[in-house]
Amino acid sequence: MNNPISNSRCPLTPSRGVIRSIIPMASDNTLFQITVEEDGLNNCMPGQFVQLWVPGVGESPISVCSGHVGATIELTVRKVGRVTSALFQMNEGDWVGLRGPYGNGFPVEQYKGKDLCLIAGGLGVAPIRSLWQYVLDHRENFGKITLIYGMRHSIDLLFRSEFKMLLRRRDMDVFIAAEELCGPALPPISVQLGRVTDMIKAASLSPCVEVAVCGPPVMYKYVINELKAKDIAESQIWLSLERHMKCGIGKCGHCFIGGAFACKAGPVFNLPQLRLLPEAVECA
Amino acid sequence: METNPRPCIAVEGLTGCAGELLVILENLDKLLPFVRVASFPFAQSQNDDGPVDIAFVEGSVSQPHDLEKLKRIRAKARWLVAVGNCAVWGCVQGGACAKCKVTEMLEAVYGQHSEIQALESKPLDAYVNVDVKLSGCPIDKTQFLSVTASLLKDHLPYITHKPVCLECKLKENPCVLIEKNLPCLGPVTAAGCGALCPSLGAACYGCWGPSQDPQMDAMATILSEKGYEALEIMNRLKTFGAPAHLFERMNV
Amino acid sequence: MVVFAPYGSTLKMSRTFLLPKSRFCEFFSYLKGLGKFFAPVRVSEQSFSFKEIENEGEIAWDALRTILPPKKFFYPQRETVLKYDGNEVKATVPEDNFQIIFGVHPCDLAGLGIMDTIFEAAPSDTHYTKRREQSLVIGLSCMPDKFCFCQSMGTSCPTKGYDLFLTDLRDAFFGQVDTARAEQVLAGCDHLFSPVSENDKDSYKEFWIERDKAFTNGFEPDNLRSTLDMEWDNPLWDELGKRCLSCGNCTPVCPTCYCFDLVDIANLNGQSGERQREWDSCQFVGFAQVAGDYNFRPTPVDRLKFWYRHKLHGFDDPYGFKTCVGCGRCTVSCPSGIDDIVDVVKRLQGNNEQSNK
Amino acid sequence: MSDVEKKIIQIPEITRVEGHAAVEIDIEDGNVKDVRLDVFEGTRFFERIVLGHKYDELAHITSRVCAICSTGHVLAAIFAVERIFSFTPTPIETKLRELMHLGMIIESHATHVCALALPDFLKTPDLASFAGQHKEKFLLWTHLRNLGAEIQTAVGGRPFHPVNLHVSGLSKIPSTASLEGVKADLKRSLDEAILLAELVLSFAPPVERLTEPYFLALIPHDDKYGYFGETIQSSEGWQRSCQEYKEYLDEQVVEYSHAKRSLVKGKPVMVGAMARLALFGKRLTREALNVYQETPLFKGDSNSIWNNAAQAIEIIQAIERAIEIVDEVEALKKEQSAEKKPLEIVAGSATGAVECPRGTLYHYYEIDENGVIRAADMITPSAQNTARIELDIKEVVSQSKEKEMLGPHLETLVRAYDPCNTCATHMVAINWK
Ligand SMILES: Cc1cc2nc3c(=O)[nH]c(=O)nc-3n(C[C@H](O)[C@H](O)[C@H](O)COP(=O)(O)OP(=O)(O)OC[C@H]3O[C@@H](n4cnc5c(N)ncnc54)[C@H](O)[C@@H]3O)c2cc1C
Ligand code: SF4
Ligand code: SF4
Ligand code: SF4
Repeated sequence: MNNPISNSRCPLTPSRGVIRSIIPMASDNTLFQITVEEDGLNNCMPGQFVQLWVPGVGESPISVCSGHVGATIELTVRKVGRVTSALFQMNEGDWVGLRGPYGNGFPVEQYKGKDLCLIAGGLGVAPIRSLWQYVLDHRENFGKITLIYGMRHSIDLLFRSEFKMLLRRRDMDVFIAAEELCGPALPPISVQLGRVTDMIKAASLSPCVEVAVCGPPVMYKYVINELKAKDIAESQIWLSLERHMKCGIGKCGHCFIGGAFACKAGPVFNLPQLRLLPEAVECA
Repeated sequence: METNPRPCIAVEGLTGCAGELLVILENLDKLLPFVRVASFPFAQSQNDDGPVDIAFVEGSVSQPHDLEKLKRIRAKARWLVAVGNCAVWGCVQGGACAKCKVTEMLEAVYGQHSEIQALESKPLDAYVNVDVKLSGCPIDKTQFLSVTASLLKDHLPYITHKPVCLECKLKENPCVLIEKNLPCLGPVTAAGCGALCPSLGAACYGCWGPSQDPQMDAMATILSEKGYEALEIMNRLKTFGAPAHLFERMNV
Repeated sequence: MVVFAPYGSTLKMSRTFLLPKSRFCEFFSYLKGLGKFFAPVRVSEQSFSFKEIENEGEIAWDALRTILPPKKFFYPQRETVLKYDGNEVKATVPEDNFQIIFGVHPCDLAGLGIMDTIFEAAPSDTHYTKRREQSLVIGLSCMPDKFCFCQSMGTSCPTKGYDLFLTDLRDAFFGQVDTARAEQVLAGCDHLFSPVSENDKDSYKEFWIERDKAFTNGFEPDNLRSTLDMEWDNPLWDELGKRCLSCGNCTPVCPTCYCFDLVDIANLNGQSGERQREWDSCQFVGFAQVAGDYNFRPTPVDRLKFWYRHKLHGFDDPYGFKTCVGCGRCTVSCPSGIDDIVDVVKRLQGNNEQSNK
Repeated sequence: MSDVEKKIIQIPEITRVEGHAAVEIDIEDGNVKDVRLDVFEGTRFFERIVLGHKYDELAHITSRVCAICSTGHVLAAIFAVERIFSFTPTPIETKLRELMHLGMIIESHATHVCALALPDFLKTPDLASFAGQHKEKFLLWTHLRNLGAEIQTAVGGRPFHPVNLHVSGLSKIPSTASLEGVKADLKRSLDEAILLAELVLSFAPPVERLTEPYFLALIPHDDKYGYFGETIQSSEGWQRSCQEYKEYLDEQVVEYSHAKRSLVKGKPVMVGAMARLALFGKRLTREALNVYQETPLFKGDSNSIWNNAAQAIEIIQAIERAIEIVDEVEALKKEQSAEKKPLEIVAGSATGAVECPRGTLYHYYEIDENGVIRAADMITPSAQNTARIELDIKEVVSQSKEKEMLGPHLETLVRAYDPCNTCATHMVAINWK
């Protein structure tokens, strides 16, 4: 009610969010649970992102990694630079600025009634998590679900306890792969040695599955090749793109690719859409 | 009133023109309410050598004495901030060292058996880990204050590495490289000064040091098409300490 | 302050009038009384700039392209978008300031139209629209020089972006009123105008026919998009990219380049500060760099190609138009001479005739 | 082992001076044997740095010798080059260069007098106590140095390392509005400058000087007090053109220091504000002269510590003269100016000299027919003063009873010379033929 941020009509002015809890995860990643004050932010859809503002430092686009709609959103953040480091210095109870939700998110309506394959590489697991949480909340609407998650070192596995639960579920297949096994083994999570692409090979995917992918840019080419080898149509392959983004509302131009703003028309595109955007992704 | 002790700063000079010390001294009235000046030999007699939160270091390492001092400062500072072109790039003395040997110059001045020692002038990061590099010759006061504001909060400061041309165009200056064929180095020089020289109708001579990923080869091509000779172009490009690796792509 | 009709409310039927040049002085003083008056003035041997003027003698009537286009009046080079102090965050609101932008040529009017589309798209940019709200844009006819190619881009006729357009008929200006706002403003100086005679109409038409013929620069626009797609790997790009300084001069000068950066500036007290936005350029190496040091456009070639495509292929989605209006600013502002759009397009089209510049 | 009592007084680093210097004094049996002013600022070889560069780069490069007197270095270099090219800038440009120089004098003197020298007398060893306990004096400094910075910014583009001064003139003549702004601030500051001078004069020197100094200064153009000239005047009565500086100044290298030092006919000399006042004090502007006439300096007391007061007086003069210059420039702007003669590059060599805050600065260059620098030499004021500082110290220590207690006073003494060690350590010997 008493929102100290006045004049919120300006789309570049954030609303406030209060950090409720800070949960360190593997290596430089931390989960922030933030209570939001603005209505729009309560309704984030899977794959959407927010602009998170640390006053005096700057803003960063961060995917909402929780699929449950509500007054608390979850963000997984990796410490890489100015804004993210400053965020890591904050405490529970501190406030940050939030704008959003932005982006189209995954086309969940279109996924309804279909098999789904979710593929995450590294920190790409954040938006994918919002998708699996959403899908599991509405489990009856979807067919077979396969979740593939790959990382460089097994020690970087994020959402460990959640994966423990997921692995136990009978209504989905979960593959976790690391290129290198290191750090303490964590039974009962079985991390296999290999790449995301190896897991795709191993998974049984029907050609009519809808695939949602998020990971580092270099990963996409290989994943696409592997999926196409399984006769999955390009229109069923959905990629979430990471781009430099300043505004999130299709004005600052940083995320512009080909003929579209990744923040508005994307960040989720399927392959035929991407083919119209030269240099969007190296897709063989 | 005060709960936390104020952050401590040190302001130290190695070999340079004292320009940054002067800029900092002249802006000290703005800083004093927020910091304790533990050490600033240029400006005060009572200096302590204890640990500091931020050490601003001016000048390049040009003699063993500088190096010892730098190592001492590194050991006591949480944030080591290289201020000024000398500390960040090596400035004119660094540019000169690229051309001739220090030992020869030394001998020429002080004779063969002099006790005086000199090192090839190098920026701080040739010897120690530098946390923040704020270039400028001298540093810009607004940039300095905003960098300090960030550091006082323990935030990594924002320092632009875009070229001077951006600031120049934002000021809507006629381009002196195009209109007067002056050897303007704005395209390869880091912004921060507010495009001072072109705003006065003069060529940027690169005092801020190189911008991020400067296109030295294209710059040289364009200047040579304007009639500047290769040697002169290289002299100009290297005057303010642009390091050799930036010229690797060049076929001049 | 007078309350003006909302901007953008175009008249159902445009109205015309004649302003004798002998009365321009009065016209100027009348407008100057309403707010700040900006017009092109000469700033160097070759360059002009829109600047606030005090008397009409300062207007550079021969100005074709100013260094920066008039977008700067609605979307300034650098502006504070919000301020914070402790717990409070406040969006800044542009000052109330009525401004008259005089002497905007058709290419720039088209450019403003494109900026409108971008900044007014939901969620609309309140800073931009507020300034647009407070302005009166007066267009002015021109004769092309060897760099103008608006004809090829389909922007040579003024269609939108102005409130009032003046065609220079030697002894008088032929005025066309397009918006309710202009109508309202002009009501106060109606006595300076005379009705348009048949003769005037003839001269008006003659002028525009003459102007159409005056273009010496341009290319065949029909296959522009397909040419670009087809020639995406043409070696010409490497040739140009090698000369590119990545200085970014081509973007601030472009009437349709809208990219910006947002930067926080903290105060020493650790409590307060502000957030500024500043024009940015896609030609800078960090523009498309993301975490992990992955850069989508690491080389000048990548960035130059990207820029050309955006200008000439334009928005596929969501707007579907090209974003070059043919003003020639980039051509004259590129220190390296690689932004000669006409020349590049012709070469891509396989037309290797020597350029006349 | 000898039974002579040996002692060394060391001041490992003199604080509050520009650059880095130390003093070491050997005392044997109560007698001062040796005094060494060791400048351990790193060497920067400016005479080598400029070689191979074009004449138009000189201003940018030489300004980096020293921030505080960058304008002086720039002007000395420009004067030398313009002499080689037989070029004269327009009268407006000449005036603006002088205005710029006065800006430097104000900024440099204010910073030296207030921030570096005064704390000794106010007994404030750190900045916080200076700013806290003597707020009005601290403000005096900030106001005056801001004024100097404002002038240099208006004319030169920034407070130091000017970007608007070039061989052949200025790239942009400052607007009337900015000059009038400067003038208004100058007028506002005159009283403060007088206040500062009176303040400095109220502190008695803590040490005494014994032998009379040997002063050198440029004879200013016209018959005004000023900083530009061609001919050197000595307190011994002789005059020489600055082109012949090598004949009267004898530069020496000493083993223990990075700075070279100059002697005149084997004698230490003193240059700077005190020298200028001693030789040309009668030419001061009105208010400055008023203050000067009431000082011990005027009566012939040549204690080096009074150099602080001399600088304060020069601030008053600079303010008064700067006001005049603004008016003169504005008057000249109204005149129809003649077409500027283009610069013609010719080979040759020449010396340019200016009076910097700390004394006479010489720049010598040889330029080839392409405008490339082939040889260079710089003689800085601090190099000229060093021998005199050592002599002063020797005298003071010899005379003193409690030698060990002298440390702080010696620092005060050295500081009064305002030695600029960044300047002093640029040197490279060039073998003349
Ligand atoms: C749609 C989207 C969703 C994202 N989701 C997440 C997430 O859930 N968790 C997470 O940790 N990270 C996420 N990122 C990446 C995150 O935005 C960047 O790591 C972050 O902006 C870096 O900011 P910084 O200030 O800490 O780094 P900086 O110090 O600014 O720079 C470090 C690196 O990050 C790049 N970078 C800086 N700003 C941006 C920006 N605005 N957009 C993209 N890259 C930038 C720089 O080019 C540089 O390479 C996402 C990015 C996008 C585009
Ligand atoms: S004048 Fe220099 S800095 Fe300005 S645009 Fe031209 S090249 Fe760039
Ligand atoms: S324009 Fe260039 S030379 Fe001039 S101040 Fe700026 S960076 Fe230095
Ligand atoms: S791309 Fe060039 S010619 Fe086209 S509108 Fe922009 S500046 Fe003008």
